[in-house]
Amino acid sequence: MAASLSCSAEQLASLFGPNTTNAAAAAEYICGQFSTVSNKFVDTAYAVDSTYLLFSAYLVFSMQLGFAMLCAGSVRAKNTMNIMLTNVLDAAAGGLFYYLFGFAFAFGAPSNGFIGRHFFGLKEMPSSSFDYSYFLYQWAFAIAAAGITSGSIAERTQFVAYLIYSSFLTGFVYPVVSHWFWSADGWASAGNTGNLLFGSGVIDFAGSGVVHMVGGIAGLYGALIEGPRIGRFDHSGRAIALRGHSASLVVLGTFLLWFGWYGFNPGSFAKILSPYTSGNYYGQWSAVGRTAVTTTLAGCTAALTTLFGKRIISGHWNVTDVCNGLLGGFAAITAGCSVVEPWAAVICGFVAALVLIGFNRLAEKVKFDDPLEAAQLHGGCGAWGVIFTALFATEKYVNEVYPGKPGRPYGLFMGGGGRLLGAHIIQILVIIGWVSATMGPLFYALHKLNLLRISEDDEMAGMDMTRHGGFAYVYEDDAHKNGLQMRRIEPSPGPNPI
Amino acid sequence: MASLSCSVEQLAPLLGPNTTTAAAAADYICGQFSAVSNKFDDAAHAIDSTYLLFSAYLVFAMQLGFAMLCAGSVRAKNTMNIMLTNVLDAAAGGIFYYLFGFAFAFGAPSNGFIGHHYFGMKEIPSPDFDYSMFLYQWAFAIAAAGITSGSIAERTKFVAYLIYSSFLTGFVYPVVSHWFWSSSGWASPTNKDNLLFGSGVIDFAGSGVVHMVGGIAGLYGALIEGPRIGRFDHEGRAVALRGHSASLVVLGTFLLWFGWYGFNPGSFLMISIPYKSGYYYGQWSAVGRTAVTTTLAGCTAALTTLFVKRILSGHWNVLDVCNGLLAGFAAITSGCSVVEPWAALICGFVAALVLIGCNKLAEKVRYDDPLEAAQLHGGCGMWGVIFTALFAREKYVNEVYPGKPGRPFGLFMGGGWSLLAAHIIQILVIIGWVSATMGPLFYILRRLDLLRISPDDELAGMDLTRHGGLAYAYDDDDTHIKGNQSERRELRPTRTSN
Amino acid sequence: MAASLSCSAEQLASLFGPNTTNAAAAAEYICGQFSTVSNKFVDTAYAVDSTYLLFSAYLVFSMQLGFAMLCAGSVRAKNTMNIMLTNVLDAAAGGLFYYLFGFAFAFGAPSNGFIGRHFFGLKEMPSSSFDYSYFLYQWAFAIAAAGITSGSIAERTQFVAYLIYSSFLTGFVYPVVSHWFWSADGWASAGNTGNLLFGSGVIDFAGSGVVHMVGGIAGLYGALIEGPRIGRFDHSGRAIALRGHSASLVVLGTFLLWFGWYGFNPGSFAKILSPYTSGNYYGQWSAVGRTAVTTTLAGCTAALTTLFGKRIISGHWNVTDVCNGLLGGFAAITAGCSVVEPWAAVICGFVAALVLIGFNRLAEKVKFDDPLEAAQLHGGCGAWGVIFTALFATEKYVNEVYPGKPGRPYGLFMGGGGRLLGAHIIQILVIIGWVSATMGPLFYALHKLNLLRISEDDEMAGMDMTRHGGFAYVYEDDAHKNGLQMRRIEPSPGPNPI
Repeated sequence: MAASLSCSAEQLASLFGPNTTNAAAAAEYICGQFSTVSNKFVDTAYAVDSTYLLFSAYLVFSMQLGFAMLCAGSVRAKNTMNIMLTNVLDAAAGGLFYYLFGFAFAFGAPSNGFIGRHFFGLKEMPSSSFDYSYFLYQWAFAIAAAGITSGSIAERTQFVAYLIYSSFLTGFVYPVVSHWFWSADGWASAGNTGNLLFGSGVIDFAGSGVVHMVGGIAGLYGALIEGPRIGRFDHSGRAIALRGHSASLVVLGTFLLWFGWYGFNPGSFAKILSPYTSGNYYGQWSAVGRTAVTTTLAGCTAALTTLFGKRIISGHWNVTDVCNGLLGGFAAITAGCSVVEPWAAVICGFVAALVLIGFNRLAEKVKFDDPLEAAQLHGGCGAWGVIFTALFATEKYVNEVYPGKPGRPYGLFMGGGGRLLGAHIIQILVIIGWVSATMGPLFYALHKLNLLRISEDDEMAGMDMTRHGGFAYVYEDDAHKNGLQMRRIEPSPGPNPI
Repeated sequence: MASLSCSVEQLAPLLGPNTTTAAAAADYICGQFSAVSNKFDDAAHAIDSTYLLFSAYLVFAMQLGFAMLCAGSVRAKNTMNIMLTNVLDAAAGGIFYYLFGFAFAFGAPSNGFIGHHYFGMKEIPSPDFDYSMFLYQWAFAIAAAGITSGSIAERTKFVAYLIYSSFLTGFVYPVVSHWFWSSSGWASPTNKDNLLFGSGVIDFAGSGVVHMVGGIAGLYGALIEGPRIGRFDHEGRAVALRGHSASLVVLGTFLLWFGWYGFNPGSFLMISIPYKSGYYYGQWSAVGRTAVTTTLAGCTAALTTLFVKRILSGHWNVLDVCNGLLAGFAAITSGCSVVEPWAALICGFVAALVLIGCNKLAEKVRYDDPLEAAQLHGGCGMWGVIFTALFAREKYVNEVYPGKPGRPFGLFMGGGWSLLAAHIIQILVIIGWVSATMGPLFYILRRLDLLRISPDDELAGMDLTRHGGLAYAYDDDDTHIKGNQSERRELRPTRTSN
Repeated sequence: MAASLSCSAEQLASLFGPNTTNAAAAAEYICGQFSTVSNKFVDTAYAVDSTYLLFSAYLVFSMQLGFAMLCAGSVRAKNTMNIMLTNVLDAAAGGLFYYLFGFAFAFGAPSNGFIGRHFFGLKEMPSSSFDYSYFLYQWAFAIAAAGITSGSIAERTQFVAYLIYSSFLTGFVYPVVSHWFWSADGWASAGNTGNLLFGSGVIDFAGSGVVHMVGGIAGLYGALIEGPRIGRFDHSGRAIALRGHSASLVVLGTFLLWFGWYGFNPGSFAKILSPYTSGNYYGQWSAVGRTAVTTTLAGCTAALTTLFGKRIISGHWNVTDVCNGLLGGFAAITAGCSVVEPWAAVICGFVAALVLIGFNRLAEKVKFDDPLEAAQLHGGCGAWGVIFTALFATEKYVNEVYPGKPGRPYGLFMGGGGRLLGAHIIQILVIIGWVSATMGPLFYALHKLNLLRISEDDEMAGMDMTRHGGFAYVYEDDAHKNGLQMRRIEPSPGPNPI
């Protein structure tokens, strides 16, 4: 920040020369003033950047509300309480675990390339590199990953299994991945000061791989090991749509996710007061705006592609499909949002919609059941986003967003060679490998211990009734009929929950 | 930034010949000051971009508000349809506004009628426009289309919807916003050479540009389609076709209120502009005042509606209060930045009465608008434009539109008739332009049989016939038993009368 | 802000000495530049702080939406319209009353320690101490207090009673309390420059006492005087849960409140650009971030505690209980959020959950019926929060957040002695006393005038039907049965409200 505003008293004193009564003192006086000014600029930058980061964190947090509503609307009414509880606990348990060790694993510098080891329980925070607001921002990211997975295994998972995998994912699996790609110490980080992978590092700006693929692949394993919901595939093996109970909640959730994505992608700059050339209109604030624009365009294109694609395939104009398509576009652009041109975002969204449709077809073929399409959407479109970035990253933007190392590789189609693509393929492979090696065994162990899937009776009756103290909705009221309301409305035979 | 201008020529002679190298010393000192000045530029860019981006996000949240408001205000059988239109407003609007909408609206330099630069965001960012400005204006554009979709809800073919929405967001609205908001617009208050009536139109955040355009477009659509089946009975009496969920209406209304804080105060675009440097009163105060006037107008309108409706209908009706609230907001939008808080009370009070009056009139002439959008946004928007011409305060007008002293201001504040004349011109040209573009469009669609759905579809509900099923599935017994969910039965068989 | 950037022309001139041609002019020239710089910093600070405060105010406003959804979901379907209307009117009527005199009573300095008496109707605003954005922020707080109370008396209160108490609470009771503890003139304010209560004043940073206890105790009196809802306790006096009609709305509301709490607690700093040592990474921005973190952790811990506590007690994993526990944690941390360590927030949340469970048990014992648990949650956990602050406030943070008076007392357990605890116990007592002395008689008078509780018939049928023009939901549609929809769905015999 203070680079250009460096007043040197010696230099100035020699310029004043011996004839000035007290040249040294005068120079020092003036330079003292400038150093005050310089400090004030530092203060201003901290205040502006913190404001920016905090409000971005709040927006990302609102995605948790979006997930809750999206999930609630996408499951059947009898499992609504269950899925909403998991979403609330994602945030709550995630908050504790990420505070205790998740953040330390992810960003605890100085450390090795594999895992961090400082800042447990926010010790030594704030430091000159990390402030509380950064923790809050990263926490909001961590709970998003767990939220993705909860969608894949909805409607048939025991609540205890949920608590276990969620803590493990937020507290260990996800932080380690984010350390690799986002911490300055990470072995594949684009900000690694020592040894860049393929001379480039991985440009996964806001986490198509780190967040979406991790969440999606974890969900894939969960859903695979549990098997499909009862009734999802009929005797002859044909897929039957088990429709969610409320499209209004789906649309509400989708829009909230869209709203929150403006914190997710543009917020990942973490700072906004960084000029590229001081005094120029073009600076990081423009890059932030561009990121918001590419995000918007990718989602919009994906939504429209899905609309027409699904219209041709199914004959309906289907709003829930459009919502999923939209989110597919967002999940894909997340990796490259800051380093591609707006027109490339249109391509990104277009392909993302096709990827999602393709994966959904495939899932039906292999009888894979994911109530939220989370594995297909976040896993599939996330992987496409990682590759897309390696193809379309612009030289200029890559150097602006990841400064200090000129001559970085950039997108293959933009003439930047294949090294970035190499790094990104490595990223996809290691994420798949790591999540398979951690979450796969975990789900399998839970399965073997009979802690994973609920009983068939519970599944038919719905978990809300059997586990969560009653249904989510009570629209009718017996009082109307009987004239007196003396019996319990609550259908559950269990003890009184209040 | 003008005042921080250190001049070497001025400073060098002051240091004089006795200083060893006076010129160099002066150069050195002034170099420092120019670095300081640049840093202030950077800070201002960062602060203003942060402000504008988060305002844009808030305005975007209004799209969610519209979706929920519309969904709650229609019958359950058309919920999927109306929500899809709202999602596509945003998505299609994003693409069209990117490709040419923004260019038509703000492509300077241009003629007074239409812009012709920045197609596909070429040459952006420029010193005049950054990406964040595009994002902000896009959020405005989709709001206009959202208004119209309410008027023609529950009976319009989806294809017609796609066509008019693209046309409105891509052409009709951008041209209007060019006239009144672009610095080259013929009626813009920032037009450098030739102000309309020496004043230009003060439509700060768009009571005319956004709300009237959306409302009048809806008026033509609804007029040409005619009322929904069952809206008026055999004897011509109005029958209320109530929306299916008041909760969604209230949710939508509050979200719109929330978003309006981006809409009105955000329209300043910049917050770090002092009116007098070093003084507590600056553009930040004007921004705060705008938020206050917006709040007070909405609050007054809500209370007025509450009591008037109580007298007229005998009920305390929350849906009416919500519409009244929005009417107050639509009205204050034009003058929010240039009136005193007490004037906002008058604005809201009259807006509520205007809405009630327009609604009575609509019933008389058998005009059916499920969301009251034409009455609310068209009628109250018009009142807002006139209100501004009556109550704009001299001091605020000159602060908000600086650089041209002696501007006309509100008639009742002693500012003469010029502003009112300009605003009446605005109302007339908006009505004329929208009539000349959207009227024929809707008429052609009707002639081509693309506008209104068949009576069978209308009775069954579009969700069932066009959108792949109803929005809600609270009970799901049959899916378990029959294993086939292609057939739909009624949602809630338990209660037949309420 | 400008304290340290004070260039003295005399000093500098004497340093340049007589040999410089025009030392005085040179010094004045340079110092003139610095004073421009200093002014620009003032401008920047106003812009940044206003941006921060305004967006925080918008977040706090979104809590009103959260309250509306939480309340709507927690009552039975037949009273949804009623409760949502009260929430809309809280905001609307609160806006008017707080504008006319509430803000004046609360912050109208200079004044006595009991009540303010300036700025009626925002006269003399903006001033150097208060800008419009501050009014907006405080208004959002005031309506939150009224929103709390409305939950306690839900489902059985006449709408007129609601209008009366809400205006009285927002316009008088709450402003007076906030004057005592938050205005610089308040007799117990920690910012009082003259005479600090116990040499300390009350550290109720964001209002566990001022907002939550006031709202909760007002609700307590209302609910006590009205008595429980019909059917809440059966013949033998056992409690029967009258479950709310939609858990989705409860979760939606809870998340929105969580989202808004990031404006409530961190936003209460009102300024973010305040360095503690200029040029250092650690400043008020860190304190703001820390406040957001403590808030998050307290809520998260409370949610998890409630989850397991309730599981043990009732055998269910209950999402609505978890939501209430979460809010209990937030209500408790609100007082001390800025002056405690993150680990203390974990303790705060843990105890808050137990307090809430305990008070709920107690309420059942004494047959106290509060549909939203508002008195227990906001009153009980709020009181715990006030005490918690007096126990765990850290010396360093207390001095940073309340600067200018070294040697302040701080938390008892942190070694700061008992004086803070003394002040906080006084706070609890006077709040209970004041609210009892104002709201108690008001509710009693309403009761005596037969204006408080609705008739038994109305209560059985639901207020929506009898008072608010019909039910909130219309999911079924006669068209399905009759093939033609010609009759009115609306159950009300009154005139058509639309």
